[in-house]
Amino acid sequence: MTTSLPPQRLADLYRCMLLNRLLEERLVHLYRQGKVVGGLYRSLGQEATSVATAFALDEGDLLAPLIRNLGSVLARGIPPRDILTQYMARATAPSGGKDANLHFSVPEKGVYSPIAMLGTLVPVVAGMLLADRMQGKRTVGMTYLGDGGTSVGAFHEGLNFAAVQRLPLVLVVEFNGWAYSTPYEKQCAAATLADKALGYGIPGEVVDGNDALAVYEAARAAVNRARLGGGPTLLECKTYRMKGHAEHDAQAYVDPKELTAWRVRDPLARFESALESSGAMPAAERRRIHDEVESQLDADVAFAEASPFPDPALAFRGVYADESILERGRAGVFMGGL
Amino acid sequence: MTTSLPPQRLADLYRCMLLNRLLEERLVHLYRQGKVVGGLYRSLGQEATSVATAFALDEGDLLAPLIRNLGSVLARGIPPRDILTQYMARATAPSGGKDANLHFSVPEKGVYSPIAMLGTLVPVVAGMLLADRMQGKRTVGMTYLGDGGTSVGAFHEGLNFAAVQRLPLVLVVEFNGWAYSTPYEKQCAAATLADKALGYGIPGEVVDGNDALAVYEAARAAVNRARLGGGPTLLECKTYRMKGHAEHDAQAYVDPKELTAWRVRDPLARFESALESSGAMPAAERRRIHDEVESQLDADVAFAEASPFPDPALAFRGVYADESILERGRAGVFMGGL
Amino acid sequence: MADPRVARSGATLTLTADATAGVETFYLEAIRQALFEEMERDERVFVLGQDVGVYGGAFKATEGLQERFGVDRVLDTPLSEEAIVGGAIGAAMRGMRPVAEMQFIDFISRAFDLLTNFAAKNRYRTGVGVPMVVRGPSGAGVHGGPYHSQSPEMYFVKTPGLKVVAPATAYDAKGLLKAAIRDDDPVIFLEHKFLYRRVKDRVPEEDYVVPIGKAAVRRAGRDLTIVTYGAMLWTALEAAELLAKDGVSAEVLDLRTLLPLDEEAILASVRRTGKCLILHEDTRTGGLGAEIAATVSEKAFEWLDGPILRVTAPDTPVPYSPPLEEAFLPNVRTLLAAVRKLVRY
Amino acid sequence: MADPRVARSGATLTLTADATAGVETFYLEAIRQALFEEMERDERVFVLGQDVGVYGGAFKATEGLQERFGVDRVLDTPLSEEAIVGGAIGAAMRGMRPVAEMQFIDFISRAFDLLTNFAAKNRYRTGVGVPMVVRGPSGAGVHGGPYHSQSPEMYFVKTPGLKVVAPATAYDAKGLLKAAIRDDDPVIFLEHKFLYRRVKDRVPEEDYVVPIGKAAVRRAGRDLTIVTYGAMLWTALEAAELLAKDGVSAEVLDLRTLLPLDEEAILASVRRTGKCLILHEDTRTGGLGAEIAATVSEKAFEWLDGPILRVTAPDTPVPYSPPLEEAFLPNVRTLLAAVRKLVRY
Ligand SMILES: Cc1ncc(C[n+]2csc(CCOP(=O)(O)OP(=O)(O)O)c2C)c(N)n1
Ligand SMILES: Cc1ncc(C[n+]2csc(CCOP(=O)(O)OP(=O)(O)O)c2C)c(N)n1
Ligand SMILES: [Mg+2]
Ligand SMILES: [Mg+2]
Repeated sequence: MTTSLPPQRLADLYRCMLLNRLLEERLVHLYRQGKVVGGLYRSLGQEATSVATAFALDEGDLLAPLIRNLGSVLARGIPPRDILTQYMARATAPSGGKDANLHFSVPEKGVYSPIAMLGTLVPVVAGMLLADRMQGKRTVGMTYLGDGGTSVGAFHEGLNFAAVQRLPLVLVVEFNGWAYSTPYEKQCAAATLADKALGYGIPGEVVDGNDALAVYEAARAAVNRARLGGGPTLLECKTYRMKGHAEHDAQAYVDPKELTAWRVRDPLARFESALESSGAMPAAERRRIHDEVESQLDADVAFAEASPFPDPALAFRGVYADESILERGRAGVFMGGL
Repeated sequence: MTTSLPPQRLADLYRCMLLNRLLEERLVHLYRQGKVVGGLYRSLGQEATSVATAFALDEGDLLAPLIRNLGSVLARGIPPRDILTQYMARATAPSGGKDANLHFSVPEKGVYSPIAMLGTLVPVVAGMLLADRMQGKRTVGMTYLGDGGTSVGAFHEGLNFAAVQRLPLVLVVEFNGWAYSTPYEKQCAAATLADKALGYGIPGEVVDGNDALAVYEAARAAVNRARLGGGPTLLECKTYRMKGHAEHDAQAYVDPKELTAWRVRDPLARFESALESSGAMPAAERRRIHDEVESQLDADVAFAEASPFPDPALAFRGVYADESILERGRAGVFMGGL
Repeated sequence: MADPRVARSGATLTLTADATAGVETFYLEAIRQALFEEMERDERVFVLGQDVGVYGGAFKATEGLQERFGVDRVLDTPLSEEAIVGGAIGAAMRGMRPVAEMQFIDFISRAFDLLTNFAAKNRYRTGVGVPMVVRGPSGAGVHGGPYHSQSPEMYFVKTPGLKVVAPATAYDAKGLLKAAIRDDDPVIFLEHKFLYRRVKDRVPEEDYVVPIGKAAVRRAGRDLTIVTYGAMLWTALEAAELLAKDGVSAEVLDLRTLLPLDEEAILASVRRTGKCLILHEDTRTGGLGAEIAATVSEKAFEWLDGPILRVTAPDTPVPYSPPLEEAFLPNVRTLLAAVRKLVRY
Repeated sequence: MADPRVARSGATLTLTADATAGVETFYLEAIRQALFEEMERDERVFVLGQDVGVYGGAFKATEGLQERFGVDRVLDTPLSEEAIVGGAIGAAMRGMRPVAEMQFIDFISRAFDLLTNFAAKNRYRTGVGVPMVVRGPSGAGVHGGPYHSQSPEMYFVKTPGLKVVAPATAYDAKGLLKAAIRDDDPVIFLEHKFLYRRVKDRVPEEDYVVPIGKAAVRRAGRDLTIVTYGAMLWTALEAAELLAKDGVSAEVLDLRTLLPLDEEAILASVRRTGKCLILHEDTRTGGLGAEIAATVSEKAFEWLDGPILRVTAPDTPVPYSPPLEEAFLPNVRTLLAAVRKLVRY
């Protein structure tokens, strides 16, 4: 195991990957109990990609995740209760129940919500970085896109703009083999998605997305290059989506052999055995972290379950900065108070 | 001069490039007289790219030009009068006056109109080729995009789709250095636009766009590959826009030295001297062709000038196949006959 | 938590006065049947979209089609709405009859340019028609949040050259989809996802179409006309039932086609009842209610015995959390309040 | 051939009753001044778009800005509406005040998804506002054909979370653009290209804003209200002048802001005159006229002495050839015919 990470950061990285995994297990449980409102989108098997890329950012940097990047937002310091309340549509959620899952922003932590339309984040993050540069800040921005999402035009327009402007953007392409039921062969005819980088005149790199430390190093190099004015990087992480598109999808279209082959490459187990064999973190320490995470999750699940649903009147608020525009008696009209 | 073209085709190629040049001169004249309605978009210096690419298509193939590809539609057999009446907004124009310049379709000749939004043609032409393949036809399709237009998302989505489906598409990228006043450095950071091909897993080629015979050979190779199931080609023709974006644009932003440098590479003069020095076509023969073209243009300009403007009632017709939908007394209502 | 609208309307919605012969069929299955039968009937018809093949579509509307018709006629595309819609436009221009699926209709926003500028204007500008259908799950009520619940109809009703259809019953879903596929112009076909597995009614075994452009009186009445479409039809019918108990006789008009509007049917009904209320799930400003109110106030002014009211969603995105979404959507209670106000007028 | 509308209205359009102090300024120049002054006032303001820098914009609205403010604050972008609008959204979210130019407003179709799904919904969903302006030349009358003549207002009026502005005078163009730049929410700013170098009126030398959301009575009248906006204001004023000679007193209301609508002003005027006619250059079905008619018929029903009429373009693309475009656009003649019908009612 070779890494540039000091022991404490290594422990944090481990904790965060574990938190990603265990929080998701809680979500599955809540989903089965009917407490998750809407779909649940898993990141099982992709934790190293999310967590280790986000780990490469510094304080003050920007991160715009997609809905499978649970690990990325946890790495940026979003507490599990924010995720739980989001998925459970509670008033205490960062979006107040107005939007679902990872669709929320916490500007203080540099975390910005995606919209469902894949690809649209790319030009928006480019714009954020442009603004920060204009304001003299040396912010680096990171965002994500799946092997499917790269087929969307906004990816192309956004990345091209970032390249021309040499903006400090790290665009992580999560190659997990599938876009819903669509395999890569039906998505793109290029050998690798990183091959697209040449057409934008930027570096394109491929890394084993299930190797947390390798992902970290590649992401860190891209972040450093970005910060020093070297412009965007297209960083393709090769990983695998171990579950269906969402919990309701039994992934019948997947060859079970493929799943078996990838199961042995589980990024968390792999990281654990590296920590074990290198002696960087003894089993007892890992157990301690595990217990801490579980008890944090106990508390956060309890918090989320005890949280109320939002007040219906919230539905009518917050469209404009000047609330009066839509308020003129709206709630009254729309809630039957005619 | 090396070429695979037989003498008659060589003569046709020459005639077509000359027609492109001379028809445009007529249009400039009409424009100055105020007889062109709206803008005039020149192709001076780019005739070889338009004409020689379209020349590589066979009967029954498809061509979807942009507004600077006057030479391409002439090569597909569109008569000059169609162009003149279009620019002069006459009833005799292929669009009947409903749309401008090269915005018209002649399906019998496999010529399909662009829309102004650059890039949108790419997925549409892909769909045409998909349909033809489903119908057992071996049609090849050719369309164009400028160095500016490649920045549009529809280019990306359309080309990716064509690549995945291995559709017989030849996408000609006309690199002419400018998109309106925007130079290539502000458009794209890639070394060449053909570098984008790798990211779609298709061949990308660069050719001297001012060398008619080289363009023809490159386009013909791409057409052949497409016809044999080899999928799309991105063919970048390096040429230069010798005039402003449109006639009203004095191109003050262009370094005059650049224009001088390119003037000596004029594609028509270059072709003529090749024909001359190789003995493939004596000056007298070229003169004969020149005179024929001029007298055809005399007749066509006279035709266009004598053509009436369209009947105002046409404005209300042709939105739907079933005219009754919008007709219910429409013309009456809208023309003040209330 | 229970969905308020299911609870309100029972597990399955069906037209009580439905006397059509045929087989009881869910709305979703009716759509699947229409696709299947049209593909059988006409080899120019094909389906393209994300996950429509092996997976059978996110909502299973294309289930079994690829098995029957093969991978070329049930085409899985990249994640690319411009490829899907642009591809369909091109194919239509060359003699095919493509049916493009949007996984959720919300994503049609990414093909807006191609639909409004290419498909809609092509016949007018160039004489080349674009006979294609773009279909997909529309509407709210299943806690899908702002991007899986939209009602985008007005973006297309506003665009001359398109047709827009929004069935509320299984019978109409099948008959209108067949009509849309056979239509020579581009049709936006809005399926209401709330109805997919809730609405069930009799669908004939033999081939039939429901003509585009014709509304249907779902319940005759004397005192006022409720004009509606899509999932809100069921809210209107439930309210009409309750109103009948109070002695108020409401006519319920189901538009079925949103563009072109069946002006005759709207005007005839309002001229009979003298009062008009429009109910839709789409937001208020610039909604279809505005166009209907304008048409009525222009062409049936003399017959009006009261203001034209609109009961709609408020001018906000569609919120996700159940109590918020419930507040957002019109419901029987808000509808009744407006109807009573209008009847008293 | 002479443009029918110029000929009709003279070379320069100006408000006859215009008593404002200030300097006679063309509409286009007023826009340029607003950009210049806002960039001077607030360093967060910057401009981005195609050819806005060295070239000064296709219509020269940004001429001289790059010289004064440099290449970073007057940013030439690639040919990419998603980069322009997406970039503006992102910049706005991080504290800047971007003004994005569409070379022609028609091309806004290529940023439709970002505007309607990202910019419009961001504050509601996430609490992060998007203070940005998207501006560009809109409207017909210059033989631009189907793609350089569109009136896209309703696509955005239909979208909660946006604001939509459409000035008809130089004074308003400047004052509303300043207000739009200072607004905390995304504003679509529709400049009418026909007015750029035809409308000229007095613009104050000192800083001022025209508040978003406020209509203006351009001519007071008793017999009917003509509600309009953009270039059609000038058609309405010309018609009102002719009507006055016939003893018909028309009130002309210029909306100036299309979203949020100034309901109070519309209702107050219609309550005074008892009759309402809406005039717009946009096509008829689902146009702003529908929303206004619906609002009036709902909230001023008792005051109405006649049907609400709409004089609009027909439901077609904008044709190119001058006689076709002339037939397409409403004009004084078609307006007068409708007004006379309404007055006789
Ligand atoms: C523009 C757009 N079209 C369709 C969808 C519907 N959709 C949601 S996720 C998904 C698959 C995404 O695949 P990929 O980008 O590879 O990401 P992954 O789910 O594998 O992480 C699809 C089709 C969408 N969100 N956005
Ligand atoms: C999507 C889109 N945005 C903006 C425009 C306006 N526009 C017309 S031509 C042009 C420049 C095109 O440059 P390029 O693609 O290089 O083609 P060229 O004119 O050089 O042939 C621009 C910006 C357009 N037509 N389409
Ligand atoms: Mg994937
Ligand atoms: Mg160019």
